Amino acid sequence: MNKLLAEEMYYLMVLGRAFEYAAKENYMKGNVSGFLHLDIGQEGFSVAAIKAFEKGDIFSTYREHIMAMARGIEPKAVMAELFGKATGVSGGKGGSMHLFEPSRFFYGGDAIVGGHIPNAVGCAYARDLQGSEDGVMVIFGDGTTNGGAFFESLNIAATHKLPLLFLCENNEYAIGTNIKRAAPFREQAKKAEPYMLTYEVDGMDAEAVYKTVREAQKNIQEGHGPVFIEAFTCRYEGHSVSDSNAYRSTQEMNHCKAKDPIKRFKKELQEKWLCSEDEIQTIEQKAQKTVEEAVEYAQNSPEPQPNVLFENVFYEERKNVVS
Amino acid sequence: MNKLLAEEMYYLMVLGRAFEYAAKENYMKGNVSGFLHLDIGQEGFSVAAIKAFEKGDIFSTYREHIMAMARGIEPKAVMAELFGKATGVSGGKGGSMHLFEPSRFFYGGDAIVGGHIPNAVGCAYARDLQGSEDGVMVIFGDGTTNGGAFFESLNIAATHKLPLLFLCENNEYAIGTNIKRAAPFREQAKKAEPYMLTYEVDGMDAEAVYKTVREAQKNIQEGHGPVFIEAFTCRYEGHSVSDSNAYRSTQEMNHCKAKDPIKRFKKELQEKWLCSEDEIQTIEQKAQKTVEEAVEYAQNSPEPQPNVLFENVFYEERKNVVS
Amino acid sequence: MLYREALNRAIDEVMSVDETVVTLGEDVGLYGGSFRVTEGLVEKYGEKRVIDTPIAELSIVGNAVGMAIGGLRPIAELMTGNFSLLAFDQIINHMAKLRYMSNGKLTLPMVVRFPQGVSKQLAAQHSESYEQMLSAVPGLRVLSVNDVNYAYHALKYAILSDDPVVFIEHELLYNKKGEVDFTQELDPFKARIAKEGSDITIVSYLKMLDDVMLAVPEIEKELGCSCEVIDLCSLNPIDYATLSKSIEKTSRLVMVEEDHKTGGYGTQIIAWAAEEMFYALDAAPLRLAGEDVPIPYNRKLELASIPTPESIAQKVIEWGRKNDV
Amino acid sequence: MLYREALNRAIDEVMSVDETVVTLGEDVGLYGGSFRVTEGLVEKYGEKRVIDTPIAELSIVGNAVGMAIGGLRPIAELMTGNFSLLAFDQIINHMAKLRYMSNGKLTLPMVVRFPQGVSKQLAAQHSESYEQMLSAVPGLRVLSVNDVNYAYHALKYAILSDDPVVFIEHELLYNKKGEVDFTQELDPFKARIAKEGSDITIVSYLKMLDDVMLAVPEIEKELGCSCEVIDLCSLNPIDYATLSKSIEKTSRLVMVEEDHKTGGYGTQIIAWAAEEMFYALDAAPLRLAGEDVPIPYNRKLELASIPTPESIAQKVIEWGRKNDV
Ligand SMILES: Cc1ncc(C[n+]2csc(CCOP(=O)(O)OP(=O)(O)O)c2C)c(N)n1
Ligand SMILES: Cc1ncc(C[n+]2csc(CCOP(=O)(O)OP(=O)(O)O)c2C)c(N)n1
Ligand SMILES: [Mg+2]
Ligand SMILES: [Mg+2]
Repeated sequence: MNKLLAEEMYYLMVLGRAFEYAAKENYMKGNVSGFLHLDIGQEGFSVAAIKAFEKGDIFSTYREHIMAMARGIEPKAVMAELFGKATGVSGGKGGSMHLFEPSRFFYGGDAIVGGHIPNAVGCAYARDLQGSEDGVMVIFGDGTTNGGAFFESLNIAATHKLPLLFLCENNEYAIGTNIKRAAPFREQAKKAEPYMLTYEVDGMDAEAVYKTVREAQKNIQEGHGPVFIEAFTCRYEGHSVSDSNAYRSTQEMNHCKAKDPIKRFKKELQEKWLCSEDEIQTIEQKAQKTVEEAVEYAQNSPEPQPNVLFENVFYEERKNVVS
Repeated sequence: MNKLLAEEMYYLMVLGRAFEYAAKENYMKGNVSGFLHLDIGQEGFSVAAIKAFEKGDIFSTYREHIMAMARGIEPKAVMAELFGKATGVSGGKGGSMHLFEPSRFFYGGDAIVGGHIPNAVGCAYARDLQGSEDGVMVIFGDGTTNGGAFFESLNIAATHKLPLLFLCENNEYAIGTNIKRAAPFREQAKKAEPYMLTYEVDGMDAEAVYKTVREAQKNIQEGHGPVFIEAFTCRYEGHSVSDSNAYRSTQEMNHCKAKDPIKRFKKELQEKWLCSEDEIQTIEQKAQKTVEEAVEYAQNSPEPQPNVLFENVFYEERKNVVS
Repeated sequence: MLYREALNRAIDEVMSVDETVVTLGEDVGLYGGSFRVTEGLVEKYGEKRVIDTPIAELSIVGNAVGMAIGGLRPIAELMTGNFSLLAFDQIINHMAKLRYMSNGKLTLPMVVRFPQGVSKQLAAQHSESYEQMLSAVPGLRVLSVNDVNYAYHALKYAILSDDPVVFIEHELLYNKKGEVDFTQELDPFKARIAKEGSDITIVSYLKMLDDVMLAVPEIEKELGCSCEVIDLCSLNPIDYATLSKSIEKTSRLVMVEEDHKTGGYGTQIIAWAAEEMFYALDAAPLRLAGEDVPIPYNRKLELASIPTPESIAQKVIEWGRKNDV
Repeated sequence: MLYREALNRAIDEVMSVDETVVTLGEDVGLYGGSFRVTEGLVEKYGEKRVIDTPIAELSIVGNAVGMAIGGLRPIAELMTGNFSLLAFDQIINHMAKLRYMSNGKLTLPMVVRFPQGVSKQLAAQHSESYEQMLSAVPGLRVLSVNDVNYAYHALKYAILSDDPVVFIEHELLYNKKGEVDFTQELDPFKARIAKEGSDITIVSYLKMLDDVMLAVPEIEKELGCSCEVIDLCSLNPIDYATLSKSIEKTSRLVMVEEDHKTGGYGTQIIAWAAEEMFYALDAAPLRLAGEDVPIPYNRKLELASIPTPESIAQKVIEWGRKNDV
């Protein structure tokens, strides 16, 4: 990491948090609808992971706004998607859970828990066959490590020594169910141990996440096969905007928020990279402004045309009646 | 084990082998059809496991003729089922892969690889709730340990500390695919290690299998939760009667057959339990006769009545038109 | 009483008298259920009978099958029908077939319940309807009721029945209000005449039935006719007797559903009518259904992808005019 | 050339010219494929392009989806359609929807192929037909051909197409003999007129079409009429143009399929005809399909559970007499 990158990461974290609050606000206003999963509290993890995995393909879950932006997708295109507008990254057809940008090797947003993991395995297979070095990263939560798709993927990736980085964001909850009630232990890396190299990392420490992902990608690039990283994080909000978060006590929430990744990284910026208060404020203001512009852009963007409903069901637009 | 049991086990093994050859012969004659998976070479394993798991529920795969008989289902009812006759254990509706006898707590024959494992987990849950002690045993092959149903079950059984014995029959092949080409290692117990106590045992050694299953069941009865046993075996025939077995060399087959479980157990009978040649011959003849009678019975049994086609789709026979 | 409260009441009542009844699913316990159908049950019956499961749909149904074999009466909840696809092997190859394959030796008293359909902007992976697939499986009963009173009675029946039942709900019905008559004896396999009429038989079910009812006044006004509206309630078996009686009276048939037009559930109703009621029909039947597209996120597109009260009224009126109704 | 050889040839040809084409599935490589469709390919193209997978159907399809995203053209083989249920989430929620949800940013050039149907005494978990479910999914093309020549051309088309295709085969067709015209240009989405005729339109597909052809001589003799037999070939989209032309000529429609009567694939054909061809029909259409029971093992019961040439002839003749054909 260098100062430039550190500043960029800080920018993305602050941007991410502001973006999420803006999304929530616009959900309350009725501009955004459907399921809206906020990444507040996990910005350090999301930004660091994506920036560390510089090149290569990324498959993520539905909690992916910040990851998408860290991968270079325009905040306004993400916000417009949340607004369901034609200018959204998925043309308003996908919404919050489905942000796709193949030109940035980001295959976003799957809303089936675990469903994207076999896809990532297949993509890693393709990269391997094509002789590409960078591999594939797949991100998922602790609740995902109890489902068949995850397990099958561990086995296949290990059998074929695929260039695949499994990145588990363990925030200890799947909606309202604590991981200890859905698995026999808290640490999900244990499940991967028979198959591959595993790492555990404090997901509230962006620098640590960054380093671990870098190391893991290097391992993959050197042809040692798949790697598993588990990052312990904490989401500050409910599972989605419609979840009241009643299953976590104030005490638990306070404990969790005390580890704030943005505050922590800011301190690093100041102490390690010697950023001045001014420099930091400039970054924060820029982030704030970008979010405001994104909301404005989304607000002013047109709705999709009605005929869009029938487009892109298929690549070849073939009429039902052929002859 | 005592002499009586050893003799019974030997009887069941010899019976099993003779039964399987008779089934094959009748398949060639056209009396038996569909998929016919023979258990030849694995008789020691199948008989010992079932006899050791004295009480409790058993869920098995499609390779279950010998297990069914070891559980006390009449050989003639099994053979009649293979013949598709009304007197078959499943009334001719199930065939070789679907032998069910709830009165013996045998829920036999599932033809979906891994499909019966979640069912066994559910049954173990029921037994736990009901306060029954004996638990449940589920038997499956090495090829089954790569599928989602298996993994999900490990996790759930361990989370709830269910009284469940996972018994893996590792004959190294899933049809024509060697386990080392479908998993990163040969020993499938490794996959269970993060979740529960595991054992490995030579599946060609009936006595060892017997002891291991006994010990495992004791563990379960004491409330320590699920256990995993892996038994290394060898099937002498192709995957099913229609498989030519061309993917295994003569050398591999010879090596495999040298460990014959029946010969080995016979020696034990003689040396450890001091059975005379006469006693052994009597057993073998009885087994042979039982199989012959089973074939005759199956042959002479009636076909199911045509109306049986519509019976037992539902428990409550409710007409489609209600009013 | 709300629809979801009626369901809760049905489960609660049965659990209180029959201790073999258990319910399992993601967040059904401590969390109270995603749609609050199981609210309060874990406090009453404990974590051993109200079981929070991991996110493993194949196992949720697969475990329920095993519980039923082991002597329990499980009610498995899937968060939405969209995730039921992960459990299709257990639903179709196990839950539906084990009784038949065992020649009746096994009995599977179990319920799989889930909500489905277009709610509000949940996008393509959270908005589908799967009754056409599940109603085509021999060995399954499929109940899917619109009415609050029926919700109570049908679910209670399903739990107490010794057969496997798929009980399909709709996300937009949970807060529907209605009266429950607890003393009634109600056959959930009998279709409900939601409205009597003499000129057009309109068949529907689940949430779409409400939209049909909203469309009816305009249809009747514009066409100067009277509509009979039938709520199927049971999607398999189908109460053909009630349907044929109505069609004999009206000579005209309209089927309205939320599922896609190609291959949707209603094809069974229309195909049956074409085969069995052909000579009773005075006009080509009409089938209104969703477009053949995945459900999009944008609200306008989403609403354009399924029938609405307005589009139902418009299309039935158009059809009525063309067919001299 | 045998049907399975025609499929093998199609895959082989495309693999030889396009190195992005890979095929994966259980035992497709060293073993040569359960039904020998992939025989010889691993020797030619190596284990990296002819991939033996573990028994993990969800992953087989899910990996194929990821391969397609990554720029390959995967052909995923499932041993039978019965196991496709384990992959329904990947087929329906991913393969079919990713293009739409991404507004066309993702393209999924992939094929999922499997055999299905009643073979010989494979019992309930190995004998089902799943085209009704998969043909109802927007975003999937479903091809299912009866003819050897079509098998070659349709599979080649499917592999080269940039859209996801489900290619459904039948266990009893693999050894069917036929000529392949390699130079032909053939549109696999156009229905095939298997036999011209003027009085009854009989629609079928896959294996059942052969049974229809066996039944036709007796039907024609007994009813003194001439049958037109149409092989659908593409189950989605449906070639309605060919169907309507035929029905306009014959005024009578019979649909024959192996799937169950309730909710089977043919309901779509009959429902379409009832809606769109009602006034062209002189008689109630007839739909012959399997019984609403899981498929039993016993051979006699098994044959009684699905249409056979004899039962087809008998039922069409009966219907013809009743309806003045
Ligand atoms: C197959 C499937 N089952 C259930 C759901 C409903 N659901 C959405 S997110 C979620 C929890 C996932 O938790 P986790 O993997 O820990 O991710 P987190 O939300 O904590 O980031 C559940 C149960 C779903 N989307 N897909
Ligand atoms: C879900 C599913 N996929 C594929 C098959 C086809 N199949 C039947 S048995 C088998 C191999 C199973 O191997 P293993 O688990 O090792 O058991 P074994 O036959 O060696 O006893 C396969 C692939 C199936 N029946 N079910
Ligand atoms: Mg989580
Ligand atoms: Mg094996």
